[in-house]
Amino acid sequence: MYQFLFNITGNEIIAGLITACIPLVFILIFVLFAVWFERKVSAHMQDRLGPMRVGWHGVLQTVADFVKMLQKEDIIATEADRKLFSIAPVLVFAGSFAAYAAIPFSSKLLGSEVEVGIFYVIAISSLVVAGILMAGWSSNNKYSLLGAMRSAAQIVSYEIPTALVVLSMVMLTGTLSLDKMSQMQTAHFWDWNIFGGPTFGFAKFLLIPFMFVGFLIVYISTLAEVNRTPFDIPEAESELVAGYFTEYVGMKWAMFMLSEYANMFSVSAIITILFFGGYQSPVGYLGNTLGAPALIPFEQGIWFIAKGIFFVFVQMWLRWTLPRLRVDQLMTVCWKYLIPYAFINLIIIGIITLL
Amino acid sequence: MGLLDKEFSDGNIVITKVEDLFNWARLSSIWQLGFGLACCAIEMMATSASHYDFDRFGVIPRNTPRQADAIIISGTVTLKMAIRIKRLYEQMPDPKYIISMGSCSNCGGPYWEHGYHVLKGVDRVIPVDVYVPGCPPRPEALLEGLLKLQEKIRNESLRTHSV
Amino acid sequence: MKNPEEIFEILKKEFGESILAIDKDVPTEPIIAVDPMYINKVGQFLREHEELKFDSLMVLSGVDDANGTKIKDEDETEVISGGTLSVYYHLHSVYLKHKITLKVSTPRDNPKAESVESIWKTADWHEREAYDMFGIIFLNHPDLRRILMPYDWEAGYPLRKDYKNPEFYQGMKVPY
Amino acid sequence: MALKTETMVLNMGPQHPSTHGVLRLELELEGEVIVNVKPHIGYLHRCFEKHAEVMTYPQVIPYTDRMDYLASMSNNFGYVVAVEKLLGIQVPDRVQYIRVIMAELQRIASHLVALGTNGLDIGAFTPFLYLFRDREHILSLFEMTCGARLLYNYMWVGGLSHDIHPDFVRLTKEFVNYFRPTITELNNLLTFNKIFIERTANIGILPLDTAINFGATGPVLRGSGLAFDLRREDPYSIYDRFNFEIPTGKGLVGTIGDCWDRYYVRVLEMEQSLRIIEQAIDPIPEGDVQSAIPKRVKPPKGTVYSRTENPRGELGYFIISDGNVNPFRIKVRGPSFVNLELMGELCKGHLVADVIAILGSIDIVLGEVDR
Repeated sequence: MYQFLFNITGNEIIAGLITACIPLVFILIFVLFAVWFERKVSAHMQDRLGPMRVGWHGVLQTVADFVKMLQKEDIIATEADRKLFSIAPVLVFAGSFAAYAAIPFSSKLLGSEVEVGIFYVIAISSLVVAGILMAGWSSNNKYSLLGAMRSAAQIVSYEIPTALVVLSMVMLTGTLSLDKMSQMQTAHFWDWNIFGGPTFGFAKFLLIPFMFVGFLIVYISTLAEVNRTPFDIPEAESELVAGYFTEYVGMKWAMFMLSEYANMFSVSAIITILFFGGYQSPVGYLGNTLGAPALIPFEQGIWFIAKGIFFVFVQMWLRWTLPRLRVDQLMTVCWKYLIPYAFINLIIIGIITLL
Repeated sequence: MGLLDKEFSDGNIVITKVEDLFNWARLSSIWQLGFGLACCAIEMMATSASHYDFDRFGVIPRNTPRQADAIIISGTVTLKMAIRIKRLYEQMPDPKYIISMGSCSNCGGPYWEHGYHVLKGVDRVIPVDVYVPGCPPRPEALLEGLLKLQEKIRNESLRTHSV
Repeated sequence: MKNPEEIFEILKKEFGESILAIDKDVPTEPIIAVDPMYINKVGQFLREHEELKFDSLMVLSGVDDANGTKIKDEDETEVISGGTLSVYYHLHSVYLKHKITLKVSTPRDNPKAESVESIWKTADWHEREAYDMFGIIFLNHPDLRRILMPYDWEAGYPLRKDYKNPEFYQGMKVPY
Repeated sequence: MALKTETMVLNMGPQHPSTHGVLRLELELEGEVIVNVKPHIGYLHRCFEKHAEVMTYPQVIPYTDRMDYLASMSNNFGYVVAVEKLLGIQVPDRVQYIRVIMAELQRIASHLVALGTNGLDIGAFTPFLYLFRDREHILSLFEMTCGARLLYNYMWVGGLSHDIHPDFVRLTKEFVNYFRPTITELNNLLTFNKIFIERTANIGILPLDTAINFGATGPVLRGSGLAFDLRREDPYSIYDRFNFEIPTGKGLVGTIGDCWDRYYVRVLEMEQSLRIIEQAIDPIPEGDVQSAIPKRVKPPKGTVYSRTENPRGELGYFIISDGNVNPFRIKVRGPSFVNLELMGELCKGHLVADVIAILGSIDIVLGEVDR
């Protein structure tokens, strides 16, 4: 996309700006949809209706929330560390927004064809930890300090199983770039990595169980990275009131919510690329059958967003059924179970790819 | 709202449009501070449960006073608690509203005569927008109180704060 | 399983004069009156004795007997002086399934009684509540301070019969 | 030279999402581990005992409703049994049967809220709403008989305020058949949920002798293994005519007397209450419910201490009457007031998250703690 715009405008800054705006617009629209979607999903799961009065079935609910938050008075506590207090939400949002640079929405619409795509995404998404620590420390409130400590420990320790599973996938596919990874899993669902990858052969059937184990490990650890139940300890309402954003008001708090939902989608996007064939459609393209290849990038985009939203829905589904883990149980799950399994999985996949 | 106070010559089309939008946004997403005092809190929980569902009106409980727009004072306000409620009220960001639920917080309720430790009505400590009578008020009464509050917000104007 | 008379005999034999009397004529439960300074020894004995084994204190309630003389002080409110404040102990044995009620009367001007907190842990808050509501001081209680009323409430002890409401408390009008 | 560390005092203040109302817990923390818990109560002290001294006997009944506002029927029941013992009057059988049915329905409704908020504190939001949906059925039953959803003033001294609705019996039977499968649904969703067990097993273990020494009663005591239930120990009204078991903590998941046991005892108690209702509902004898209500309640001079089984434990009324129309002194032994003293004992050495789980398993109602 950047190259395409660069040829038109001839000026890198404008091209860069436009390509950066596309994911930003997508995130804003997605967050407006996702907040409403979560309230409706949780409502219908709990035998009630959810927002109904604000638009047709409460569709404008998040717009109303957003405009109301614009009008809120911006309170910064007197003893709070003023500068850090305002930088923290920006840093947290920057961390999760930057990850969208390398996510390929379709073969044409792609931030920047970065060779080291997956490596970049994992590195940049740990920027969020710095923002959270800043928020916790600067709001000068015991609850947010406790919340920030916990979430920093949680995100840092759950990066390791994610990295290990990503390593095993990179070993299998041989490339770091997300775009190539998606292309390799051609347009039929049995070629996806979850079913053992594109090359037909004995190794493909051997791989299937370990692919499922890898998928489960990476799904659990990305759940923890995004602070969703059963790992949402940093903002555990019942204990720490509201975790690290206890002191935040109006738009600053909206930035935290924006980055949480943006993170949710970017994490689901990574999982679809790694295991479920990125923007490839499971049943072949309408564009090919109708003989209009120009249609394919849009179809790919639609498939990609559909898969992403499905995984976001599963995250919401988990949130409203499972209780919450305690901090030390969360650490034992990561260090005693996820990381050893991820290592074993890595070794076995390595051996199989050598066959 | 200094910008909007300047009188446009041709008058109010611009202001009423923006006013309606702001009021509509404020009234359709009132976030209540999730805390209850006494028996009315159980009825408030029943109202936000599945049978009467507060969420239909966009009301979700928020735990910190910073992110709440309205407090529903549900239950008896004692002198020891009144100091805390005053501090909670002050911690909330500005466009904030108070629903006093139940006759205990309206005027002391059944404890008005001999309750040496009961504050006779929460409006002695914080300004109340809507009073919901009843002991405890039925969930429908609380919903009607919320609709009254929404009506009140709908008629607020940006130029002069109507309280 | 022992009825109150037998328990009274055992206590009389054990403690002699510090067990004052038992009155059975008043309906529904006989009450044994005990000297306020010996209540913790009596309690310890009741708990350790293998035939009695009163291991759980059901309730400890302070009562203002209001049997003093009523005198009108300057702004025509009546104040009771003299008379007694008493504390009732309802004991119960979980294993032997029998109950007993003890009563301790302390003078109204300086009401003092021994604390039984070391014997039954549940007495801790009950005694603090009796102190908060009546002003009965329990000797060597771990931290005897107000429990229900605000800690800085100086307008006396609310449940006494001659209690008067203060006008203001921290800027809030108390009476209606 | 050891690193000098000092404990951090964290205030779980009167406004906290999971302190079941207005309770302030002062936690002394060493990092995340708790050194000491000091509960501060009194934020809902509504001077019940002062009102009891100036009101007449029947006028006190609405105030007993508002003490434990989750189990108002049981509060009325306790007070009314005490006054009837003082007066020495005999109540017709129909009134006894209706009182037992109402008390057991109230026990189920109160346990539903207790289990729901216990799950809510540990993060499971949906079971809380399912239990509240079932509770609405019971509230509509109460509303049909005495017009109120939460605070009923239904049981008078010597009788009842209203007779039951003609199709009350049919609807109660329907409720019993509807409710039994939902208990198994609750068990699948929350009770045997791995994370819930992880969060509540072996947490806040209450040994039996400390429980007795602290005077704990009800599901808290039974969770520690002692089958002590006043409906069986010291039977009042007609509870001796029904057969039902007393569920106790058996340590299925962790050790005996931990949070999970107290939770599971409440689930089993709901089933026992259903059994009692079924036995009591069929032969409700005919008769007028207001025949034994005295014109003026003037008990003789004397004292009475009567205790009944409230969903939270032993609710005791100590009434001293000096012969005239209003009581001389009423002291209420609230089960939550006594059970709350265990907090300091149970929370030592646990984490902050466990304090919430333990508080949820003790199940306190602040109206009864502060009276």
